[in-house]
Amino acid sequence: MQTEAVFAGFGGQGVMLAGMVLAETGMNLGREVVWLPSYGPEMRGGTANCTVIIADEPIASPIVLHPRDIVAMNRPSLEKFCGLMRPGGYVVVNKSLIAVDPDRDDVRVVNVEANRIAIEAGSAKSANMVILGAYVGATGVVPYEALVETAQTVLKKKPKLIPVNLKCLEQGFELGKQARAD
Amino acid sequence: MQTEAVFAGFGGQGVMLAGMVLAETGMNLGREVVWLPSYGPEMRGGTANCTVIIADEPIASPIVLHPRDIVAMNRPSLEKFCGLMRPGGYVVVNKSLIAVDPDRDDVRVVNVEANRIAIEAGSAKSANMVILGAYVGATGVVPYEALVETAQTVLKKKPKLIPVNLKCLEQGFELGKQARAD
Amino acid sequence: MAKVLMKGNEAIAESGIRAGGLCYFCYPITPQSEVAEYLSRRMPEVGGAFLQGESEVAVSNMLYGAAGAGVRCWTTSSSPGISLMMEALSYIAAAELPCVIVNIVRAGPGLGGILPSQGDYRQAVKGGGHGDYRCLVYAPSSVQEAVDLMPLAFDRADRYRNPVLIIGDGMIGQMMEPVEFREQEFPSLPEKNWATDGCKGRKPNVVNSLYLNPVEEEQLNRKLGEKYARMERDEVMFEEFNTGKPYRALFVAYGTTARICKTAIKKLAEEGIDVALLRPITLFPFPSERLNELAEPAEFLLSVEMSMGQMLEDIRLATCCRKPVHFYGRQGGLVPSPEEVADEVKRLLGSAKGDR
Amino acid sequence: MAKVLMKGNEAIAESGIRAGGLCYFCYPITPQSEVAEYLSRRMPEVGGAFLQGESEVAVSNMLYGAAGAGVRCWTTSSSPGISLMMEALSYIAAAELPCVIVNIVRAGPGLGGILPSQGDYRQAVKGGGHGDYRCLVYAPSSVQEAVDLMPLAFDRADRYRNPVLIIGDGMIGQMMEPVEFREQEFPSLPEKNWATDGCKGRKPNVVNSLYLNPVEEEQLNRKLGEKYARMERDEVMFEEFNTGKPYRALFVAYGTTARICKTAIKKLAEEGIDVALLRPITLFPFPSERLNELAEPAEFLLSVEMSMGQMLEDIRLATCCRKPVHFYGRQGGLVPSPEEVADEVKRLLGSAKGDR
Amino acid sequence: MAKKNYLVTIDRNRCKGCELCVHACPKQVLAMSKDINEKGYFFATVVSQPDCIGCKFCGMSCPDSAIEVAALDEAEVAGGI
Amino acid sequence: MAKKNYLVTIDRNRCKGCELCVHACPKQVLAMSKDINEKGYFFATVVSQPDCIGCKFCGMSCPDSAIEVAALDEAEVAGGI
Amino acid sequence: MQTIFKRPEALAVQPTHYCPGCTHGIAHRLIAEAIDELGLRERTVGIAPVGCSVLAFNYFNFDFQQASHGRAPAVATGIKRGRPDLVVFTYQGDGDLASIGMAEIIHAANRGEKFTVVFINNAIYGMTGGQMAPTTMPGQVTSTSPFGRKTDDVGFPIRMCELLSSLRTPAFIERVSLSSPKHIIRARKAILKAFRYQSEGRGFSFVECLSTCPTNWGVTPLKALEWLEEHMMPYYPVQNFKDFEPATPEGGKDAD
Amino acid sequence: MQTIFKRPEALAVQPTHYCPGCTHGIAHRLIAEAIDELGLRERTVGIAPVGCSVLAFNYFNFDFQQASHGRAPAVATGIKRGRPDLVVFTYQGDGDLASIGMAEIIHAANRGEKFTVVFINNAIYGMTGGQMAPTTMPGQVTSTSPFGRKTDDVGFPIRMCELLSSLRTPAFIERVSLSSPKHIIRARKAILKAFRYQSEGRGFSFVECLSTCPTNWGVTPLKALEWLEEHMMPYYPVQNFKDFEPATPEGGKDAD
Ligand SMILES: Cc1ncc(C[n+]2csc(CCOP(=O)(O)OP(=O)(O)O)c2C)c(N)n1
Ligand SMILES: Cc1ncc(C[n+]2csc(CCOP(=O)(O)OP(=O)(O)O)c2C)c(N)n1
Ligand code: SF4
Ligand code: SF4
Ligand code: SF4
Ligand code: SF4
Ligand code: SF4
Ligand code: SF4
Ligand SMILES: [Mg+2]
Ligand SMILES: [Mg+2]
Repeated sequence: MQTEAVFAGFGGQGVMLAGMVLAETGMNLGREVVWLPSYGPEMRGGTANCTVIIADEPIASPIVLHPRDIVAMNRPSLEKFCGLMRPGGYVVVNKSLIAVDPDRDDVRVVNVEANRIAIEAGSAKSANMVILGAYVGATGVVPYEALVETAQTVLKKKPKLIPVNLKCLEQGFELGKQARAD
Repeated sequence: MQTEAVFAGFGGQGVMLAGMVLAETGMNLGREVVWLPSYGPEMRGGTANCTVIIADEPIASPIVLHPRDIVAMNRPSLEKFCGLMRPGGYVVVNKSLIAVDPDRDDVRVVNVEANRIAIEAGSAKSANMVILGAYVGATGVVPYEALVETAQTVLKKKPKLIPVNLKCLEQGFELGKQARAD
Repeated sequence: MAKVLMKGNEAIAESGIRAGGLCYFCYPITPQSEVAEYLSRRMPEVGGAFLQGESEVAVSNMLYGAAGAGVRCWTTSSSPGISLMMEALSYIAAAELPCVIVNIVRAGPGLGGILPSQGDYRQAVKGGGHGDYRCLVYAPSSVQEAVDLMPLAFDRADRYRNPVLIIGDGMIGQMMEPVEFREQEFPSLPEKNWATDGCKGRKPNVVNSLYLNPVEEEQLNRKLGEKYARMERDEVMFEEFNTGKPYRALFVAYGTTARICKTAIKKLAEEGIDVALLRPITLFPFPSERLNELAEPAEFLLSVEMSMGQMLEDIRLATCCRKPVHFYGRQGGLVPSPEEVADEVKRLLGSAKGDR
Repeated sequence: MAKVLMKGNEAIAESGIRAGGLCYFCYPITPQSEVAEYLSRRMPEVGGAFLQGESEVAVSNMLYGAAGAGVRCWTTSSSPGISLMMEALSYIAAAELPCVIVNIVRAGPGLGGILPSQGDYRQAVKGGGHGDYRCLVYAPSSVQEAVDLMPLAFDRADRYRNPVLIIGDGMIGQMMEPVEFREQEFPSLPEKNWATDGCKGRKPNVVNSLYLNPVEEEQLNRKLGEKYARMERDEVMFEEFNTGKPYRALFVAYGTTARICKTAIKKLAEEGIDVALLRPITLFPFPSERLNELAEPAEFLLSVEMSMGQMLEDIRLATCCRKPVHFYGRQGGLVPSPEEVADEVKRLLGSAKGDR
Repeated sequence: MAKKNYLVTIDRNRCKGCELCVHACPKQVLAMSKDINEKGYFFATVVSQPDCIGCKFCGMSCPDSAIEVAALDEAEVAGGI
Repeated sequence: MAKKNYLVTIDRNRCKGCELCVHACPKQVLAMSKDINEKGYFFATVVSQPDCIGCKFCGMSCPDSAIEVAALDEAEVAGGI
Repeated sequence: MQTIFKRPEALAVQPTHYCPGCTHGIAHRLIAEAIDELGLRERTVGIAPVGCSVLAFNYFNFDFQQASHGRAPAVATGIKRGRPDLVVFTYQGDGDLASIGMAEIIHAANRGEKFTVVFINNAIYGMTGGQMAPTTMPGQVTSTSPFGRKTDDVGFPIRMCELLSSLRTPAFIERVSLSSPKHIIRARKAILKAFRYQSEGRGFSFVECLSTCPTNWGVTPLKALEWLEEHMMPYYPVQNFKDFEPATPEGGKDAD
Repeated sequence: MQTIFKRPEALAVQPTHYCPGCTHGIAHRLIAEAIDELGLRERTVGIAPVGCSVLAFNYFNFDFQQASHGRAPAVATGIKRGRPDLVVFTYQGDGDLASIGMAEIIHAANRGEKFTVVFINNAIYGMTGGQMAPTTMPGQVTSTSPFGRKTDDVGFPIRMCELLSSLRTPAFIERVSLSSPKHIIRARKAILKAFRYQSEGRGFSFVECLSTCPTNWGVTPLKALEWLEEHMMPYYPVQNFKDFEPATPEGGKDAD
């Protein structure tokens, strides 16, 4: 099985890191993973995105034209990628910044007010963890415990930030799980 | 018909110019000509030489491994080229500087004391004209008059030098003609 | 050792260090600057030398100097930067100096763009500098393979006393994959008794490519020619995919595009169309012999490239034009998708004859 | 006009001026410095621009600037100097700027020697800079032909908006032959309405090779590809020698070596052995089609080169390996003699089969 | 001479919110808005137009040429434009 | 102190006849010969050895390291070497 | 109503891609103002470098060429030698001009090529993500000097004005700062003068603009200006280094 | 008998290919003497340039590399960074160092690379047959300045010592002349000092030797020395430009 997720947002929203934590979790679980950033002119100031592939077999092409899932942190990202995803995939929408809804009815939508939740949790910068949690909650692509473990390792050097980030992750995860159950 | 002559000597002896005058004479006569200098490391300080080809048909290869004729202004040149020439060709030897004789008996030798004649004519630097004259006298590859005409054009910018150079050319020519008759 | 998730550029950097490449010169250029950035932090830790030079021209000549002094040295750059190294590369090859040059290729020609490309194939393989010389050229198609090829590249550079190129595309440099730094064993190398590292106890050594005597220069050319022939005999590397059972078409692709072809092969297999892949790992020497064998059962060959078809000539030469050789490529930083590639195969299978 | 006896380099210089190449940049290097020396005297007379730049890197970028401003400009250099122009050449091709670059090739690789060579074939023909680009490449085999090709080169450069290379060897540069400066007529050229020469009365023009948008960059690559295909269709030039009657072998040789082959052909004819010659005048585009036809009656082909056989691949590609293609070459500044070449033909005729 | 009046206009969609103009103004005429513009930046706005002395420092400092400064005629000022 | 004596030796076949040593010598110890050496150059020779003051200027000026200068012991001078 | 300050005509309407607060935009405007003021727009050719200003051709309203990294002075030389009637300037960053392009700038300056150089010194490679430049300050942390520039390893920052003004040929060399309106006014004058000299055929003119790179310095635009004034200006004094003097007659005595 | 002057050990027996009276040979000897005197022969690597001294590797008795045109400082940098224990010097002509190699020499100097440069300024391209160099004197006729160097076309000669000493990092910069025994003695001292500084790890050291090219100047060796003294020395003053001073502490205030 292979899942592909595009994490997309504004530069500075931490989508690259969110994708990296997911990829690393997959790797720690012994699965095949690729994390591929979009790099290029849009780096400066514009949008940023990365693709994370998690699979059971060696991953052939790192390029995915039609990813299964989308995690959109802002509106341009949703608009750019939503049309590309495969039917039946998950689209996680940061409702704090995206007023509109995805214009597709063949995908599963997970709405999360990532920024609000992060601010409430005490770290405006951790919206990326909220949405990552939500993505994992909804898709179950990796077990929650593994995700937490990776996040802890990644944040090892900034131990003060661990609690709030884990809190964000958890709240997101719960919302995601709920959405899945819906 | 095609004749090839290598003019060889010490840098500064004027062998390149002698070859050029011959080539230009050929050209003025409407014949096909190539003048090919040896260039390379030996330029600085060592020997200098050029090959002049005069032919009735377009000249294919400008490279002649075994030239018909040799004009040697100094001993190293004689030694370097004499062995390469074709049987039956002419070797013109500057006796002023070359004490030895060519070590071949299948070629026609023309001995000229080019330096002595030039000095006596009043221009130590014109030994190259003496030997050029001798070569043309011996081989008849171009008519004498044509040679004189070219020499005059070449020296146009230094009119004072014309008489002495023509004198050298003539004396060489006479010696060459004699040698041929011999 | 456990796997770590690493960006291609950083993995290359780390692998270079572990392979003993403790002397690194660079000039920043996207999409490979992370190699330099990583090494600027890491080299001091391992007691190696890191220097950002004033230009790629200078960097390539620093390689010449360090390599000539017997030091394992390397650089990384990208297309325009590599073009600036062409004079020095010719010198390095002529003076028979070992070094490793990684080119994380970007879209060209000219300033072009910074997205992935394979547009430097001809420059790398046919020779971009003047004179008769060759580089051994490796083309990894994953971060792990890039990591694995670094020690091999250093070994072969030393063994042949020749520059070795590693050609990745922007993707290889930028993507993260799990990697393992495996110890590799190599037969012991001859001593660098030609290096200019002080003439104590021996006659002076000279590192040089000037031969004013044409006979000596011809000898050098022939000696180099023999070396390249030896590489062609001994150094060919490739991967085959899906060649175990009958196939109708054969992909030829290297680096990232080979991975795309693999996905296309899986997709096609689902539709009952069997296609195989030959992936050259060495671009020079090119796996001509094996390609010629593998071409046999195929109706046609399809070269998939991120260039205008620079590998086509080598494929045609390898197969003596016995089979149609087709081309599918994207340029300018666009990467062919597995879907596009699969569709092209279907189109070709549907159509009559392709180019000769 | 009457013929004058001129050294190749000086004849090229004069012809360049007469072709309207009134803007010349250079950096001295043997064996072509006479071009610069001649032009340093001559340019002021004709009101043209002569500038000795600080390096070949600078010179090639001066060409970019002047060409971009719509000025007919050119340079001459030799192998190592040409290698230093590779980045700019790629830029010039990418920005579609017309200019002429003469390479009087010397022995390489590295510093090599200053004697004649054909060792830069691959660099010129396959592309020495990064990215997908091509130069139109002419290879004169006499001083007269060099003179005649200069106006053509300038015309084609302008017509295609592409750099044009002229590849001579040290011999072409150094030897004197009678030359005539013939007026050549060309169809009128399109206006250079793209040049950056002041935006009076129009929108600003931009000379550029940067395309951050990969779709645009791909378009550029394809547009260039079409241009090169057009060159391949329309610009092929070659000479045939002795192809009128049956022949047993076919020489393929360009520049000086082609002349040597002609003499060898005459020698062989005297011995009753008929051999023909195809002399490519354009190296890119290569006269593949005609070569393929001419190969038909021959038992084998013999490529004669002053390199390690850099043209062989193009010959094999042209003939689809249907005939054995042999190689005879000298390197390092040594020039094959007609005798050697003739002997090689006899040896090959005597022997059984050659390389495939 | 009567005190002159000036009109400072900021093209909010050119503005990238760098605050350099705000800092450059000797009279605190400008301030950053709480809104964001098309590009997502908090843009600079004019908060006390009458204090403006027409020194043009704001315009000179703006890297994005988002600012225009005009001198108003007496009449215009009177007219309350 | 007694006047010291010096021996200047010129390797005639290394000499390229540039005359720099002749010019450099403050004591006119050296001069160009009328003969030519192996390479065809008129070479420098010592013409008035006793005048030599051992200043080494000749050696320093020689681009071809063709010159050696030695200081003679009293005894050697006496011995007439 | 009379507009007393607005976007100059020679500057394109097109918004730039520069980061917020990047002083590249200020330098652009000053150049455009100079060109407007001297009426040169229709015969000017700008040369964009490789660096953040690589797209400068989009931001001006006249002809442009985009040069390879560091070679803008050679490109400008090519244009001027071929078309002396055109007004040409290069616009170059410190990586471009002071690192890879060192030979080209020195030789163009020394030949007295009759074009203008606007040199944007922001002590870093902006475009490629903040690597060390030859102009990076001692101790300054960049992505390739993670422990701060060590002068005993890579030397002191290069001062291009000082270097170039040790040459005899250049006509005009001045360093200015873009850090405050006061300095911008001086910068404006220097750039205007440089272009005026060129249009009068007076030879090589060079203006170095001390600039910021908030993004890669990792500070806000305002803090960047402060850092420039505090750290760069003491080392890179803002002053005129050379102003036009008639060349001494051919082979004449040396004025220096 | 005691030899008081002879060919130094570090100089090979092999006669050179230089033209009669060419001062390249003098410079060679001075280097060899310095290396002998400091006992460095067995850990020295010389870098030969492209120029008349391209074959320098034949004339010394220690390891050598032959560098591409102008890049000797980069080659030397490569060696020194890889093998700081070696003693390295470049030997470069004026075309090599001051024209094509300008970027490399400036950057090596500015980084304070710990090697020595011996710069042979003969105001011309010797090897290639007498073309103009950046150091060619105003009015001087060469094969590419047939009407004499015109300063309004190609500027004034570049003075490398002045240029390099405008940089802060270099440790030692001196110009000497090879035109007479008096000057040769000074030259000898400067070269010795340069190597000594290197062997003490003191950073970049540079000695410019005013030299002749009788062949391409078209005069006798003696006349060439006169021309050097008369025409070159007034423009290229023979003096020390920089001598070692301890670098100021990291990030510290500027000593200049
Ligand atoms: C030959 C070559 N080498 C390297 C690069 C990569 N590169 C692009 S911009 C740049 C540096 C730009 O820095 P600077 O000139 O200071 O300009 P800034 O971005 O700071 O304005 C480099 C190294 C390139 N494009 N070409
Ligand atoms: C890249 C390159 N360009 C040009 C040349 C040709 N070239 C050889 S030597 C030389 C100039 C040498 O002059 P200089 O450095 O002054 O040394 P000199 O011969 O005067 O001692 C040149 C241009 C070359 N070999 N390589
Ligand atoms: S013109 Fe001067 S006073 Fe008015 S807003 Fe601008 S900076 Fe402030
Ligand atoms: S200076 Fe310009 S871009 Fe910056 S805040 Fe003010 S108006 Fe906006
Ligand atoms: S040592 Fe002095 S005095 Fe003696 S020969 Fe030499 S230069 Fe003359
Ligand atoms: S200086 Fe040397 S080479 Fe010159 S003449 Fe004297 S001994 Fe001979
Ligand atoms: S990276 Fe730096 S120099 Fe480039 S636009 Fe941004 S702030 Fe300006
Ligand atoms: S050409 Fe000039 S520099 Fe070269 S060896 Fe001869 S005199 Fe010396
Ligand atoms: Mg910068
Ligand atoms: Mg010189």
